[in-house]
Amino acid sequence: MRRLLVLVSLAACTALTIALALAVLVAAESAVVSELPQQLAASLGRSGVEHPTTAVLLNFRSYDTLLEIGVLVIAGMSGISLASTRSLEDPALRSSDVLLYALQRWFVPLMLLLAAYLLWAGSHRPGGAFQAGAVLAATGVLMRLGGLPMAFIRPGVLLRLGLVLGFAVFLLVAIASALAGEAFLAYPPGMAGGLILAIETVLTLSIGMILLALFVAAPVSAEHEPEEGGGS
Amino acid sequence: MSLTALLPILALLSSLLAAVVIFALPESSHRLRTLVNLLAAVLKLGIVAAMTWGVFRGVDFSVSFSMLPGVSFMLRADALAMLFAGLSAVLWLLTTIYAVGYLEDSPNRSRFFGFFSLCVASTMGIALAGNLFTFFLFYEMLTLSTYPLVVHRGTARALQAGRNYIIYTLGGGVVLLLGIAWLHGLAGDLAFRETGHFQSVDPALHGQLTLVFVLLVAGLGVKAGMFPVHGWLPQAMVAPAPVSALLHAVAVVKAGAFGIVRVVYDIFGIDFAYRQGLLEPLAWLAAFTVLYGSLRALWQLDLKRRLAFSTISQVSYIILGVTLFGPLGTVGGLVHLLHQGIMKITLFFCAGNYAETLGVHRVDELDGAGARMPATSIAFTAAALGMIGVPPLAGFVTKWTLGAGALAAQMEWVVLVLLLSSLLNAAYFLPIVYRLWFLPVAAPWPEERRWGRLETNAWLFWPPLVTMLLLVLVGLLAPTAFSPLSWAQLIAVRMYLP
Amino acid sequence: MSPDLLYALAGVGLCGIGLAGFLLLDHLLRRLLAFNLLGSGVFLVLVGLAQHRGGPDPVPQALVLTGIVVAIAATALAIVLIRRYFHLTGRTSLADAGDGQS
Amino acid sequence: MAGLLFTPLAWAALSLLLDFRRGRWLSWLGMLIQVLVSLSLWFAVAGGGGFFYALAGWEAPLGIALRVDGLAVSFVLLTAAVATACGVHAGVYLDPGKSWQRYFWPLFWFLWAGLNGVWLGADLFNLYVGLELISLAAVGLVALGGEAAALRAALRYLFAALLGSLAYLLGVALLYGQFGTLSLTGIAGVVGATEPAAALALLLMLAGLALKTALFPLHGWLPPAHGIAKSPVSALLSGLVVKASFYIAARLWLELGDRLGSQLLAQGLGALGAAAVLWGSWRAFRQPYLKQVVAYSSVAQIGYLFLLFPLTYAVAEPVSRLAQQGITLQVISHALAKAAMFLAAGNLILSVRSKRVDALGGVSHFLPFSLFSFGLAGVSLMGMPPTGGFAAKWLLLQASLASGQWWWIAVLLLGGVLAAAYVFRIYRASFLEDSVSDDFYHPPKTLEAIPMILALLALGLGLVAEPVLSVLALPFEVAAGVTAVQP
Repeated sequence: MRRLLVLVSLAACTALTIALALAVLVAAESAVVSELPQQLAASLGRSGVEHPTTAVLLNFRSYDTLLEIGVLVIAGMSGISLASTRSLEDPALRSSDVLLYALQRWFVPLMLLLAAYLLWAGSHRPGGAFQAGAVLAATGVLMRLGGLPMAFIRPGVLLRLGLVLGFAVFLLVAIASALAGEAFLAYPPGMAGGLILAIETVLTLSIGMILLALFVAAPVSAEHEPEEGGGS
Repeated sequence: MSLTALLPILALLSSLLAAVVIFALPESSHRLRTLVNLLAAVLKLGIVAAMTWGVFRGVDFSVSFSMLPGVSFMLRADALAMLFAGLSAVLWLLTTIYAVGYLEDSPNRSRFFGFFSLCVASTMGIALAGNLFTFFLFYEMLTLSTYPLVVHRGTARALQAGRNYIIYTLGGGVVLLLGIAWLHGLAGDLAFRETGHFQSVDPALHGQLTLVFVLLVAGLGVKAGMFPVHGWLPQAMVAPAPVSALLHAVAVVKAGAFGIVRVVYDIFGIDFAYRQGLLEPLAWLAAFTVLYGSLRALWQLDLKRRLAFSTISQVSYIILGVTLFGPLGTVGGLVHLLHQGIMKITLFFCAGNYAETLGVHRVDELDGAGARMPATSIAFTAAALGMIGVPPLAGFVTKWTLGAGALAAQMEWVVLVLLLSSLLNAAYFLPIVYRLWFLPVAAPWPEERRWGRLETNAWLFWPPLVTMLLLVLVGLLAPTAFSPLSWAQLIAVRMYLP
Repeated sequence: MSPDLLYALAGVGLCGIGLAGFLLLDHLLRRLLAFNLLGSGVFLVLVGLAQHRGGPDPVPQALVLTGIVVAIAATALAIVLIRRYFHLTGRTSLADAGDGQS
Repeated sequence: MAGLLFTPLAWAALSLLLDFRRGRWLSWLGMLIQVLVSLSLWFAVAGGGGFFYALAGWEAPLGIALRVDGLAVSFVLLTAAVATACGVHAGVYLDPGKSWQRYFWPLFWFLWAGLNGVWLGADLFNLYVGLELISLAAVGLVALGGEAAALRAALRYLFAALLGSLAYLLGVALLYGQFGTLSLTGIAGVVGATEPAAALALLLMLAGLALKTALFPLHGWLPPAHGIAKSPVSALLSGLVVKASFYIAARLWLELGDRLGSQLLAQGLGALGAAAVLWGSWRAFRQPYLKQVVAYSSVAQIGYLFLLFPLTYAVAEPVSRLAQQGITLQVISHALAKAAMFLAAGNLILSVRSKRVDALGGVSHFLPFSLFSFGLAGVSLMGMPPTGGFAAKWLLLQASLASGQWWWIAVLLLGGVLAAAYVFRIYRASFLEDSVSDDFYHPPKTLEAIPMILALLALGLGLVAEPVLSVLALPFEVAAGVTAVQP
């Protein structure tokens, strides 16, 4: 029975793959010309950044990015909602490797610098808040493995503030622009570049913090909640 | 909003709002609840009386608004509506009084009276519905609001009865809905009209319309307790006596019968139904149910079950009257709708009194009860004689008119059915009457309770006497201007003379 | 056939593998990896197909970036849930113990 | 105007900084504001017609536009009503002593924001992000508290949701690859009659969305997740969340289905919906736990929604309109009734301190109010008049009759009977008076009032269906004044 199920699933997957491949070929053949690239090129000058991908992410389709950061915040807080403070002090999770400790002193400042560079580079070449935030988080992971104390990552108001900071600033800009009479998320003329940089900076911090918090969130909580209405 | 539009709504709201207030009152505030109940019942009676007077003078009470694309919610008071509305308004008042006494010191009264009021609101809606859609709306509301009443006692038997009740009636509701939706697809939103809608209709539709007719009658037949879908009715007897009284005399079974009257006359039109040959099979079925119910009643020892089978038989008289083509048959059927209600509610009140006062539930325990409870027993006797058709009581008027209608429609076999059924009625009612008055008390009463001066609780004492008075009066005064008979004639005239 | 189309077809292949893994594997982490594989396949199709049409196109690149972040968020949340689930029950799969009622 | 609909995101960010009790006050204030804003937006659209709202000042296809039409704002309003009810209920129902409950409010607000985003979305990729926002917030809510059973349900839910989203995204990738735009109206404008690749894309998207909507036989994840979550959460999930993915599927179908769909696909989806109605109801009837009954009932009720596909494919315009109206009413009435039912079920569980159906004996005597709400909601699910459920059923019956697809009539009628079976099973259990237990807990009045209000709304919907539907059918036009200003 089980084998049959496996075979059927494999056959279905293969069939789907073939159909998909054919569809890709057909779609590539019968592609319709769209004026999107021209529009994009024409509007790039007004977006406040030079790199088109960053322009799409933080200006043309900034709404997507706002929601995307929301998704990250959700994941982050769901993660810490399952964690407990105690686990952070768990010595079993701490490495005491001498070499790691020594390397860390070199790597941490270097990685922080790299993160800053990536953030700055985002406006005119590949790079940006997410890449910088990921490097920041990696730095944090390294520090944590090396046993450096990081009090701010404990579930507490500071952590929550950190989680939500980037999102909140982004949203604040969005709502402020809506209240100022522009459309929601529409940056005031001339301020786009500066605002995008500011948003990206706080986003970097928050993304780093969220990813780190998710790494740290450990599943130890002895507290047990009785289900609704008690035992069944 | 003008008064003519307001009155039908008020008639509905009087019991709907009462239900809401009663649900909101705490369980312990019995006095206030009784007050609300009685006030609402009296108010409703007043409104219905005013509307009846208006309808008699030709005022058109109607209100409608669009509920769904192509479907409107419509209340309209015509003469037929007032017949049913009047019956339920009068009997609701009496039953409320009775129920207050009957449920004294029992739990869950808030729930009981709340659903009781909802039930009456649904009945009023059924009476005043101006089209099939609105009728269906209240018809289903009635199903739902009676369920808690049937299972009120919360015993395993009551729940079982409730389950069967709901299976039968919801099943019937589904068939009815199918019929209504189909008809709507064929002909659109049809308001009830005295002469029906299909005097001249494309013959290509005849086949479908016949099917729709069968669906509608089958769906309504469930509540009317027609054979072979009557099974829920005897079981539902586990409900408290006032519920049985209301179920049998006014609400549930009458809703089914009333629906059939509406469908035959006001949707299809009696002409169409007659020409399509739809009446004849229905007549046979109704006649069979009349005899079947009476025969089954003969063997029941439980008093309420015997009354239940009697109801199955009696309600089919109404349908039999409908199937007799001609004004006389119509009058007979319609007037029985009312007469049967008054007689049957009297019988159930009395049965409830025996159960509450003496603890008697079975026919063979009733020996000599006439001496202990003379007033109740007189009422019971009068109603039983009425059922049998002894002149000049209500039942006689019905049976006489029906017989005349059968002859007019050249369906002589129906007269035979009527005679046979009367004999059977006598066979299952007279022994009870005999036991009440002529046999000595055989054993001590199973569970006797005493209330001061009267033979039973005052709340229980008066309602059967009032209904007894009514059933004598409607028989004696049948030829006068405001009797149910004259009213039914008024309706029939409007149906046959467009 | 342009190299971009090749990317898209490779993405299709990854989708097939990922889907098969997702359906057939019981171990929660493996299923999660299969999901990531599937996600990568979808992103490749998105970029490759669009690129084949009119050269480098920043819109799908931005979409994929957003998609990656969403996928990472989902993956991270899933890992936290899986770790805690494992911690509490010692199980690594959802294979059944009752119908979810405690 | 439409910008104010994003304030749920602001409430989410703010409430994350507060603890449960303070978050509750903030959220209650927020709900009040949201309801008022949703109402005024609804009236604005009802008065002036729908419009496109370009976000960030960039018109589609370069930017993302919101489609603010009668249907969307009605769902925004519905969300405001149901979410507010669940939020107020949750504020009283949840135990503020537990440290993790503080995360309820931000998750709740993110969920709300995601729902609004989906109702108003007109951009295929943005809808994907919105769906993920909803899914992750919903999973977070199910997992909150972190019990093993809840985690298990949450993981199943998460995997199903992720797979569904990726299938949808794959379809989006194919469509973008061929048409070079993400705007649904843009694609609908250029798609031809025979487009095999686009047809496969539509199929993938519908399959993914069906998984997220828990269409039979892909419904396995729903009952554990909805059954195990706290009652206010279950109410949100069953009432609103599953509708979001269906809404997208319906919009895709109505825009593209006539060219990319086929009779086979339409009838097949309808058949799966029919199977869901029958199987879900039957399973609901057999469940030993109260909330599982309600959860399986959702599986059944979702089945009706998929009758949209056969009843709008290759039929006359008026028939299609009837079906669309019927489905819309079904979505609204099910959202109201199911939320009422879950909240009432939560009260009943609190009251008898057990989740089993057979523990309800005698409760009718102590808790008539919550039981009554449960019953009224059940009446709507059964499709009895005059509820919204009945209005929906009636319109679908008429659409089936008019299109000659009489086989759906049987499903509609039988589904009602089966719903009656599982609802009356609960009544029956609660009317039984032979239990000895007299030890019932009385929940606070607020908890009892909320499900009643929702149930009454579901009931009243049937009476005012006509005016509601007329707003849904409002003309859609791009009003000159509201289009965005270019920066």
